[in-house]
Amino acid sequence: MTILIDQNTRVLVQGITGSVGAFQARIMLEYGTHLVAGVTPGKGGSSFEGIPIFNDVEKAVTETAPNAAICFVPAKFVRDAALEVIQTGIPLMVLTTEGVPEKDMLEVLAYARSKGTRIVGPDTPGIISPGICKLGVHPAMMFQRGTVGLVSKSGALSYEVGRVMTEAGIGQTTVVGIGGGPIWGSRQAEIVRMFFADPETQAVVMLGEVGGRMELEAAEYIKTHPEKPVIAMIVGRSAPEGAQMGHAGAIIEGHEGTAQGKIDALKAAGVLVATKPREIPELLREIGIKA
Amino acid sequence: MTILIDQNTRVLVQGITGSVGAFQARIMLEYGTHLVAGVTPGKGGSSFEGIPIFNDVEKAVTETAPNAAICFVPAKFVRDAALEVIQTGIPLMVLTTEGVPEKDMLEVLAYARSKGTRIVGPDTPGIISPGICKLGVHPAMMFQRGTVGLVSKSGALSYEVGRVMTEAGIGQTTVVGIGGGPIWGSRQAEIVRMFFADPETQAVVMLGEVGGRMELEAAEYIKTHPEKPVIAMIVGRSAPEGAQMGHAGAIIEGHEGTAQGKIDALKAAGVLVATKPREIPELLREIGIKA
Amino acid sequence: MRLLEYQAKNLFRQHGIPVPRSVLVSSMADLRGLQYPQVLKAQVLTGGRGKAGAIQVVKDYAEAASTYPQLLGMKVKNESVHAVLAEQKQGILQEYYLSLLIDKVSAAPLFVASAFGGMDIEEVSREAPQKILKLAIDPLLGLQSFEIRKLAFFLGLPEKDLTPFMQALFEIYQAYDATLIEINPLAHTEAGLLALDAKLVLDDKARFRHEDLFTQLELEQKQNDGEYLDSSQKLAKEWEITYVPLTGDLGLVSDGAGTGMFTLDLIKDAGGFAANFCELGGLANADRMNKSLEILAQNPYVKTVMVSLIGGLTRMDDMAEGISTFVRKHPDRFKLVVRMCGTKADEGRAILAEYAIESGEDLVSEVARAVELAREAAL
Amino acid sequence: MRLLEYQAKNLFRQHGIPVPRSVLVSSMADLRGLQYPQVLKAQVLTGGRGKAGAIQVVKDYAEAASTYPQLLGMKVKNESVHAVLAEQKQGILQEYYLSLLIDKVSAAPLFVASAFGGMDIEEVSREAPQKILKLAIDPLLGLQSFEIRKLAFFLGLPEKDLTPFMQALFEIYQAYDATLIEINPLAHTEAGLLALDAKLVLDDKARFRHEDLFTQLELEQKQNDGEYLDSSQKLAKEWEITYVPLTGDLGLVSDGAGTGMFTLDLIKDAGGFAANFCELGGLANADRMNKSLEILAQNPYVKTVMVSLIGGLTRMDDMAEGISTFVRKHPDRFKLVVRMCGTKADEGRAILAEYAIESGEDLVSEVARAVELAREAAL
Repeated sequence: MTILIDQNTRVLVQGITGSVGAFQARIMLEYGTHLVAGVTPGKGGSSFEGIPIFNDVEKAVTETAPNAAICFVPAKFVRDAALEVIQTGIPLMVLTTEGVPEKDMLEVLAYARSKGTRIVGPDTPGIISPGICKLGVHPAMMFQRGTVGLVSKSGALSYEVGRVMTEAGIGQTTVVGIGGGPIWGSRQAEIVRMFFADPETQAVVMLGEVGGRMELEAAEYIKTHPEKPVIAMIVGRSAPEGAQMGHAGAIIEGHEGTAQGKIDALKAAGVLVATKPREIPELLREIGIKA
Repeated sequence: MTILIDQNTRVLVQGITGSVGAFQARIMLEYGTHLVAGVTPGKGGSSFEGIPIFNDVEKAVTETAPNAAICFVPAKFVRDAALEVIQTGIPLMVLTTEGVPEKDMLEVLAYARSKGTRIVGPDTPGIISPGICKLGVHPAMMFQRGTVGLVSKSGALSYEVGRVMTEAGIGQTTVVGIGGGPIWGSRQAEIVRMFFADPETQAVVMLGEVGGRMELEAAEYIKTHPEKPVIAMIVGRSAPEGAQMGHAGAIIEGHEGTAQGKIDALKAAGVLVATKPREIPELLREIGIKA
Repeated sequence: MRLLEYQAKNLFRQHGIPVPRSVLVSSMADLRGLQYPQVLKAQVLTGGRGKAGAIQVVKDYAEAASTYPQLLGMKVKNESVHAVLAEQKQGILQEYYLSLLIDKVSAAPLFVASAFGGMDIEEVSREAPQKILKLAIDPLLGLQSFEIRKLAFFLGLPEKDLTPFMQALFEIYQAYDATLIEINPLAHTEAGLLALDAKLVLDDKARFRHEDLFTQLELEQKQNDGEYLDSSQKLAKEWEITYVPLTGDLGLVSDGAGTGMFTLDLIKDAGGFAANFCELGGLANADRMNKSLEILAQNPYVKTVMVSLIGGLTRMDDMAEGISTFVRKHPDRFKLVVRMCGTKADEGRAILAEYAIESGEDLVSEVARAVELAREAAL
Repeated sequence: MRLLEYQAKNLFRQHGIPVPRSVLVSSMADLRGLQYPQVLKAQVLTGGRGKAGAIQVVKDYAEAASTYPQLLGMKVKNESVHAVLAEQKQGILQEYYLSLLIDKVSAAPLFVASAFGGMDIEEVSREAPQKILKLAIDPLLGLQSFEIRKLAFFLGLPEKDLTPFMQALFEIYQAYDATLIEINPLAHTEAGLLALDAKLVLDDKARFRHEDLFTQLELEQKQNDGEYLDSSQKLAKEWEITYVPLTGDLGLVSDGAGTGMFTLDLIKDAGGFAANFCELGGLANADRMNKSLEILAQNPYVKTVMVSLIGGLTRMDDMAEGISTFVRKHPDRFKLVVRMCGTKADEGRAILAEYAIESGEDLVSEVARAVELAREAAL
C-alpha cells in the first residue's frame, strides 16, 4: 500500500495552461496519473491533452469528481486558488508554489483544517508513489516501487536519497515532500505516523534541515510510538546560524533548532542517523530491508 | 435514553452571577443538573452555591471538564461568549439570549461548525430530559419522564404542550427548544433525526410556526425517513402575512412559509397534524403511546 | 430598519458603488438646471413603486414641475410621500439583478444574482430558477476573488466590472449589519454598470453598534413615521416591544411569539376578534408587562384584554407585578383575563387575586372567557 | 524586511499605540529645546543595542551634544549608525513584554506576553516559562475580546488599557503582513502604558501587496544598506536570489536549499571552504542560473564554482542554458564543476559538453573534484 495517493487518486490541476503547469501535467499523465480536470479561469470549455478545462473548481468537481488537487499558480494567487479547492471539500491538495506570503498560508491552513482538507506544501515537489501515482514534480527515474517510506523537507534532497536507494535496489512505498516552509500544511511527524500505519511500509527515511523544530516533534512522536525503524539525515551541519527574529524567536524556538540538537534528539528516540545519502541504503540493509 | 443531555452532562454557566443567570442556575441545581463551573470575568476565584467561578472559559474547562455550556449573557456579548466556549471544544452550547444580531449568529455558527460544537438557540428555553437533566429554563413541573420526544420553535408553546401531555400521563424523553430564530444553531429536522436515532423515543411531537421553511425541511426529512410516528402542530393559522423583505425574500423563500403550506407538506409526509394541544395526547394514545 | 432609496444610495456611494447622478428635491427650484430627461422617484419604504405610479420619467422642466407636486401628494400603500429623488435618466442596455442577504437556511450571507433583472425578477425565480445563481459566502472567511469570478462567469460580465459591486455589498453587510442589500436593476448602461435602484435593511438587533447611523437615518425618516403609525405603534417602537395591530376588539399580550400566535388561533376558533398581536420577548419583566398594557390602552376599541402567560425564563410573580401596576393606575380601563402558569405561578396568582383580576391555568377556557367578555362589551 | 525602531514607531502611532514623544535627530540643532533627560538611541537593524552601548541616557543638552556624535560614529555588530532617535526619558513603574508573531508550529498568529519584560526576557523564558503566556489567535476568526481579557488577567492589567495595544498589533499583522511585532518593554509609566521599544519585521513574500510602503521604508534605510552589504549581496537583493556570504574560496550554486546545505556539508567534509550559500529557489530558470553566477563573480576570491543541481521542477536544459550564457560572456572567470541529474538532464549535459564544462551525476565525486580545483587555484 501507499499513503496519501494511490491508483484511485483523481487529480484536478490548477494552472494547467501555465508553462510550468502544462509541462508537469504532461509528465504526470505520461506516468499514468489520472488527471481528470484542469482549471484556468477564462479557458473553461477547452481541453488539455483530452482533459476538460473549467473556469471554476466547483464545476470541475461536480462534473469530474476529483479527490486530489495540485496547484501550479503564482504565489500571489495561491491563497485564492487553495481556498477555492478547500471549499469544495477535496480532501488532499498539493501546493507546489514557493514564496506564498505567510499570512496567506495561515488562512489557507485554518480553512483547510475547518473543512477537512489535507494540505501538502507549499514549496514542495509533492508526492510520488512509485509505479502507481505521481502528484507532483519528482523526477520519476530516481524512484522505484518498494517498502521504504521517504519524507523530506527539501525536494532536491529527497531526489538525492531516492536515487542512491533506487541504485542500491531499495524502493519506496511513497515519497512525500512536505515543502520548504516556513509554514507547513503537513508536518514530518504526521507523515511518519501515516507511514507507521501503512502495512506495506517497513521502514521510514526522514530528511531534515537545520532550523525550526519540526524534526524534534518527529523525534518526540517516534520516541513514544517506536513502531517501525526510522533513519534520518539532517543537513546544514556546516551552515551558519540563522538570524534571530528578535527575542520572540528565542522565546518560541529556544535553542533547539541547530542540526546537532536535532541529531541528538533523533538518536535519543532510537532513530539511526546518516550523514551522507550513501549511508542510507547501507543502514536500511542492516535493519533487514531487502533490495 | 435521552438526546443531547443525560446524567453525565457537566454544565458550565456563562453569566452565572447575573440576575437571570443566578436565578436559573439555582433552579437547574435544584433539579439535579451537574453544574461544574461558572464564568464571570472579574469574579474568578469566587464561587456560587459551591460552584467555582472562573475569569475565562479555558481555565474552567481545564479545571472542571464540562461537556456542555449554557449562556445567559446580554445580546451584545453573546458572540464573544459563544466563540470563547466553542474555541475550547465544548461539544454542546445552549444560547438562551434573545436579540443577538444576525451577523453575530452567522459567525458563531460558522465557527461552531468548524470546531464541532452543536449550538441550540439562540432565544431558546434550552433542553430538558425530565427527571434526568435540565439545561435551560423550562418550567420543570410541566414535564415528566416518558417516551415521546418534543421539539419546538416556541418555548412557551412547548410548555403548553408538555403540560397537557403530562396531565394526560404521557411523558417525554427529551424536550428541545430550538429557539425563536431567525437564525438557528439546530434546526427541527436535525432534532427529529436525533429522536429517530434514540431507542427510547417512540414518537416525536414537533411544534412549529408560520414563516420560514424549517418545518418544510423537517417534512422532507420525515418523508424520506419514515422511522417513527410524528405529530405536529403549526401555530399562526390566523396570523397576518409577514412583511416581505424586497424581492430577495420571495426569491429565497418562495411562497412556502404560510401555516397552511406547512400543514399540507407535513400531512403529505405522513405526519399527524393537531390544531390544539389537547389533541396531541389523544393522537399519541391513538398511535399506541401509553400513559 | 428599512432605508429610503436615497439613504441607501448615499451608503452605496461611500462604498464606491456607481449610482446615477441625483438630487433630493426639496423645492421646485431644485428641478431647474437639471439635465433632462430625469426620473422622479417617490421616496417611500414600501415596495412596488413602479406599479403604483410613484416613479415617473419627465422629459423637461415643465413636465417635472407638474409631476413633482403630484408625487408629493400621493400615497403608496398607505404611506405618504414626503421626499422625491430626481435622477438622471439612463439608457439601459441590459438589466441585471444582484442582492446580498442573510440566508436563514445556510446561515450565511448569500449573493443572489441574475442576468434577467428588473421588475419581473420574481417571475424569473418561479419560472426559470436556473437563471438565478445563489452563492453562500463563508461568514468567517469573507468574500473571495474566486467567488466574484464564479458570479461574473454566470452573469457574463467582466470580473473587474462586477468586483466593486460585490465587494461593496459585502462591506456594507459587515460594516452596518445589513440583512438585505438589493440592486434591481443593476443596469448595464453606456456609462458602465450602475445601481439604478437600492434597497437596504439593517438589523435592528445590531443597533447598539451603529447608534449614530440609526439615529440619523431615523431623523431623516421621521416625518414619514408619524403618518402611518398609530399611537400604539409609536409607543411600541419607542419601548421596543413587538406589536402588530389587527382589526378586532380583544386585546392580547403574551410572553412568547409561539404562545401568542397559538392564542390568536384560539381566539379565532372561539369566535372572537383579536385587536392586536403583542409579545414581550425573552427579557420580559414587570416593567415591560406594564408597558405592553399601556400600549394596548392607546386603542380606544379595546375594552377587554387577554393576557396569555406560561413562564419558563419569565417569572410569573414579575408579570403579576406589572399587571397590578397598570391596574392601580387605570383601575377601570380594561376587563382583564389572565392565563398564568409556570415559574412562580402561585406567587403571581396570589398577587392578581389581591386586585380581583380573573386568572386561570387553562388557556382554552381563559380564552373562551375573554372572548365572552369582549362580546358583552361590544353589545 | 526589518524596520528601524523609528519606522516601526511611526506605524505604531498610526494605529493608536502610545509611544514616547521623540525626534529623529538630523543635526545638533535638533537637540536644542528638548525636554531633558532624553534617551539617545542609535537606529540600527541589529539587536542588542543596549548591551552594545548604542542607547544612552543624557541629562541635558551639553551631554546630548557630546553623546550624539559618538553614537553616529559607532558600529553595532558591523552596522554603522546613520540615524539617532532622541526620546523623552520615562519614569518606569513596571516593564512588560508583548509581541505578536507568526508561529510556525500552531500555524497561527501568536501573542507572547509577560509581566516580566525588559532586557532579561529570554532568561525569564528559559528559567520561568510559566511567567510567559502564549496565546494563538485563529487566523480566520481574528482577535476576540475574550482573548484580550485572558491576557489582561494574566498580566494583571485592566482590559481597557491592554485593548488598544493588542488590537493595534493584530491590525498591523493583518494590514502589512508583519511576521513579528515586538514591544519590549511595554512600560507602565506615570503617563500610562507606553511602547518604549519597537521591533517590526514584514514578510518579504508579501511585498506585492505593499509595494509603496516597502519602497519608502527601503529608501529611508538606503544609506545603511550600502554599508554592510558587499556587491554580491547588493545584486542578490536586487534580483531576489538567496545569497549568504561565507568565508571560503569555493563558490556554490544549488537549485534547492536542502541540497545546497547538504553540498555545504560535503564541501566541509572534503576539506574545502565554501565562499557562499546561494540557491535559486522554486522558480529556477536559465536567467536566474546566469544571474547567480554573476553574483558569485563579484567575489574576487572565488576562482572555482560548484554548481549542484538535481532537477524536479527545475529543468536541467534550462540550467545548462543559464550556465552557458554566463560562460559565453565570461569565458575564463571560473573553473566550473556541475553536478546535474533529473528532469531533462541528458539534454542539459549535452549543452554543457559543447562548452567543455565539467559535469557528472554523482554529487560526492563532483564535490571532491571542485574542492581539488579550488585547492589548486589557491596555490
